[in-house]
Amino acid sequence: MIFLRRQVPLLITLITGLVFAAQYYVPHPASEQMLTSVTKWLQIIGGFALVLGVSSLFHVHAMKIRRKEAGWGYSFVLYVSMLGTIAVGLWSNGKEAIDGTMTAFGWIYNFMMVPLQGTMFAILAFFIASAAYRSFRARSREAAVLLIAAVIVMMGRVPLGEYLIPLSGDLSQWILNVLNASVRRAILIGVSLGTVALSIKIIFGMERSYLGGGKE
Amino acid sequence: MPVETIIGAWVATGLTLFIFSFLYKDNPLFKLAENLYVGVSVGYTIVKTYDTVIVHLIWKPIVENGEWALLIPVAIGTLMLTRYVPKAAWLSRYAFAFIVGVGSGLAIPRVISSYILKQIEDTVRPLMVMVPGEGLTFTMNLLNPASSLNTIIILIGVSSVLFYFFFSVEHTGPGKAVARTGILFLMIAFGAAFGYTVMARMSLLIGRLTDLIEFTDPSYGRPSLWLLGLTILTLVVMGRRRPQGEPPEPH
Amino acid sequence: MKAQGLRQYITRAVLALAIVMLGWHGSAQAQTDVQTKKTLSPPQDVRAFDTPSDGGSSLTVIWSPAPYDSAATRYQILLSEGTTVPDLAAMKVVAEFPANQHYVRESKWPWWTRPATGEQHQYTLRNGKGGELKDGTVYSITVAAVLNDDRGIATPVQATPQPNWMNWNQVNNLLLALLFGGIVFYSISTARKREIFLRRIPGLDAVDEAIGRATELGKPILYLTGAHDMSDPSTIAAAVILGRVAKRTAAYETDLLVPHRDPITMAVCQEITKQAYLEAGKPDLYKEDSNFFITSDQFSYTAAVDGIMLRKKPAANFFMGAYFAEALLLTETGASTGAIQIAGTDSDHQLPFFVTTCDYTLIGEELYAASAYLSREPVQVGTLRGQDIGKALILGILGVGTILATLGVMLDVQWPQLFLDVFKDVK
Amino acid sequence: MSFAERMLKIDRRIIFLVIGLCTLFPLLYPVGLPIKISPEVRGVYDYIESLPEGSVFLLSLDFDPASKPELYPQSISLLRHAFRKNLRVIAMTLWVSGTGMADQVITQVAREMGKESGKDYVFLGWSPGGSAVIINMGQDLYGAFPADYNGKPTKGLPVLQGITNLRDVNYAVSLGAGNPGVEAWYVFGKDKYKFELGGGCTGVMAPGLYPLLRSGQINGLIGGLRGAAEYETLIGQKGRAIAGMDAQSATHLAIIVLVIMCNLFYFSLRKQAKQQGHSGA
Repeated sequence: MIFLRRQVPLLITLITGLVFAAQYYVPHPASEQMLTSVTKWLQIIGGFALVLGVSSLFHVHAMKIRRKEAGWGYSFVLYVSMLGTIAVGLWSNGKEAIDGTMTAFGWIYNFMMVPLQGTMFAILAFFIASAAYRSFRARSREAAVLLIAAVIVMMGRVPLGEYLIPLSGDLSQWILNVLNASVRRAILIGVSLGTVALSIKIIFGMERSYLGGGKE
Repeated sequence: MPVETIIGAWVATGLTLFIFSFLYKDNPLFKLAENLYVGVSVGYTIVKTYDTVIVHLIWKPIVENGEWALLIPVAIGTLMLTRYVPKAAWLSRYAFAFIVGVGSGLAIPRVISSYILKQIEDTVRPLMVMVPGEGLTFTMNLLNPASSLNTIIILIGVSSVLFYFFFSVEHTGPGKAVARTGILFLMIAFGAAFGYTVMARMSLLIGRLTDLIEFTDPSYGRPSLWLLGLTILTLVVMGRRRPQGEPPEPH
Repeated sequence: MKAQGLRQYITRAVLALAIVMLGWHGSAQAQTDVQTKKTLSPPQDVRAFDTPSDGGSSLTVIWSPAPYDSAATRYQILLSEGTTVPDLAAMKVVAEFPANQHYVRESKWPWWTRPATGEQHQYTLRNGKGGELKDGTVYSITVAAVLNDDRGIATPVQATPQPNWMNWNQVNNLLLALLFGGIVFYSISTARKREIFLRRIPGLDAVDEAIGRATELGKPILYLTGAHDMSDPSTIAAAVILGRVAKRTAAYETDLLVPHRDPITMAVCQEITKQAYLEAGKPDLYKEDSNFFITSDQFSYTAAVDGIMLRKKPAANFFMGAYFAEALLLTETGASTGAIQIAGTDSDHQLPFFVTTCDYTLIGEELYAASAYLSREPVQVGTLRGQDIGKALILGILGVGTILATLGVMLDVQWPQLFLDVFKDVK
Repeated sequence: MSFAERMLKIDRRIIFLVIGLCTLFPLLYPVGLPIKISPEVRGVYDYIESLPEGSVFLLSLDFDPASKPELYPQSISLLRHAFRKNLRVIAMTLWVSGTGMADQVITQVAREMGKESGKDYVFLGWSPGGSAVIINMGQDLYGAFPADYNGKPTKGLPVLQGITNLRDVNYAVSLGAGNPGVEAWYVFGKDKYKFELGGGCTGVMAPGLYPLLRSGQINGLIGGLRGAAEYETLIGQKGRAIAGMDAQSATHLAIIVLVIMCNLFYFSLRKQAKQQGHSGA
């Protein structure tokens, strides 16, 4: 039993990992064919993974409503809007528009989802301003450098800034293209080494947290 | 103008304003809009996944083209759902083992190629350039990212930041100076990113406000103005009723 | 199959080395006046073969440069199916280009797979463009030089396209993967045998200080583990650091609040917290509901955590793990309540906000380092050490590579390419 | 509490108000400041400009409504440009919640330019799997998308004639708001199937994509609303992005002024503290 529960998953990871790492070096059509099929499989499995996420959400809010916890009314709103969207969506065959005409599903998308999501992120505009006001203080040399770079890029990215200080456009270009790029590159290299190390450890079974907890 | 567009404009305006009311403080209008948002977006994803995965990737290929091999991923996907059956939950490990295995395998050579070799290739450049007619030159043009001066700056930046992230070496002596240079480079990059992000977030706000301005048009019945008044009124009334301004809410 | 490939590879390497030593100066041949020639001599040394290291349906032709190589002259590639060519003029023209183009040195081949020296001409025929090439079918192929009405056609040669089992161009990628894998395994095994030095992460001092202040004020501590689930290394690191924080809060008898976005992470963190309280000798103080689940949705979670910050006013907020756009909403609200804030994340797009709004930030890999430093687990410490060695290697390559590349330009020689090609991303 | 101290601890809702007004006024009363074109944006524009008629242009709209203000204007400009050059356009998305928006933008621009679905362009819709979709398309486009968004089988569509996989694409642009996005298109797409790739992204992503731009992994980058405004200028059609740039200017300036103010207050406070420290000693 332990073998089935513990060794077999590790074996599956080892084999699939090695096979798909090796696939990269094999240009033969057979290997490409294998890659195609398996990525298609991943697409399908990805659909099932969504069921996992959704059902946990379902469960949490169902509990809230059943126990009549404070704020359960909001959970009810969530439930109704979710089920309503699903019903309307299936009725519209999952299409927002058919030959250019908006369906009911498209209406929900355009007049509810788009403004809601957009506004959620737009709130950040205000927060970023107050963050800048509160924390952009030249407390140390590092903080001063950060502050100056931010101000230059802010100037250089808008027409008014370039109009007031013509140099700011080129300067921000240089900061992004040279200074910023070099740092990002170093981070990229570091992170990539980490990714490769982690992948190797996963394939050889030294890292198993993805199997969900350490205990049986 | 079609009726559904006018109703849509009212709904969109109302929801936008409800969420913006969070800037004043957390309030029931915001919570309503927020839960609506979660519900609608989850519902949307479910419909889309059903339509694409079940209908177009599973049902049609199997029934219409007889691609029975697709039952394998369906089986793997089903294994994932055994998580909900405590006794068979271990079966879901097979599915995760497969996904993680394929993902790790795919990642290794591709990451090395795109993020290590390609980045090394572009950093390693000659410090002098052969200019026809002038011979060997050290180009100083800051605006040309490929100039010799910039090549040196990039080399210093990449090396010092890489060194900063050394953990098995103490940052002392000359190492300290290098690490400090690394930090300065990091801070410049963070500053630049902050500045750029300001632009991104402001764009979102501009986008929302453009819509709100559009909806002040009489052809929609001026929903922006009416609903703005209504939202403010609601906030004031609710503020009166609960002077503490903090609605009780458990975690 | 493999042994043959290896031999081929070694032969090529030796060949390439020899060529490089000769300095590749052969191309500087004297130019004759093209206009005076009446008939063009056909291209010399035409060779055709299956394009190596590819998925098939492709042929490569190689021929020597000629005195008439200039923009005015053109080369044509001619193709026909079968081993014999009854009529040269009936062969199909599949490609045409100026005669001063398509040199081997312009192709992306690294030195170990180059089929010929740099100054030779090369052209790769592919399926789809100008005709179909079937694997396993013999083709006759030749090159013609054309100037105005003159046409010199070389004798056709035969080749068969076929798919290959190994892409030798990418062998450097494979070797690098194996080398780095070896380094990681080696350092992990070293870490199992003896202690490996890790430098102290300054952020960890800040952790203790923050908990101390919360105790003085008698306020709780808020700890977040990020947006990802337990399969993400950043979440694992966040869970390890939670263990340390929980041990301190147990010792100081401070309240701990850990709101979660993922039920599995919550279960794992409950175990970790319980263990920490046990180790601190205060198991009776442990509360099961200090770890609690809110919702997996980004903004609902954020709004709920913001609510906790505003109502319970924790004295210290910890943000460890992976974050997205919610980062700023969390830290700004936290700052408005006056809490000490400590962050640690590898989400580089959110780092600027943590750095500006938090009192201390573990930047990128510092998060992993902190967790390895605290857990002292050989696998973690060893991996960190392995990555350090990898970075040192890359630093070395950058240094040596730049010097060699500069020398190559200054002395106008090709041999530095021997080193540089190894670290090129070739396909 | 001194004035400086009070100013530093100002209610942040006042700052919110300042930002709100600075965005609103320029939108109501635009000025129209000139916009300079950066080489990154020009890279994408020039490449499309150089493509001959009938070339295959793939546009992947990898974003959701949250990034609409930045990436929607970018997609409109790119599509207008591509249609004007009579390229064959293949549009798709890797983000499920962006499907409706992507369909909307392409239908709208196609109608405006008099293009026909199936003949001049195709919208493939969304398919799950993230970067796996790219790999799949690299092998077989029809396997990854058996039908287009409207349910028509992709095999046999005139616009896709002669196209079997990503190798037949001349130019691909990913407008990405995150992952999967521009990077995934490089790693799993261009890297292997060797089409030319350009990128468009939100302002948050842009600084992180510069190393790829520098090393030529992408041949151009349209960054955020500013990038969109530059592209609108390049194709000579003013749109939402150019209209938004004035508001952008105003808010940026407001934030810079705020930052300067906060530093002035901060230093005056520090000076005070120092003086008090001296007098105390």
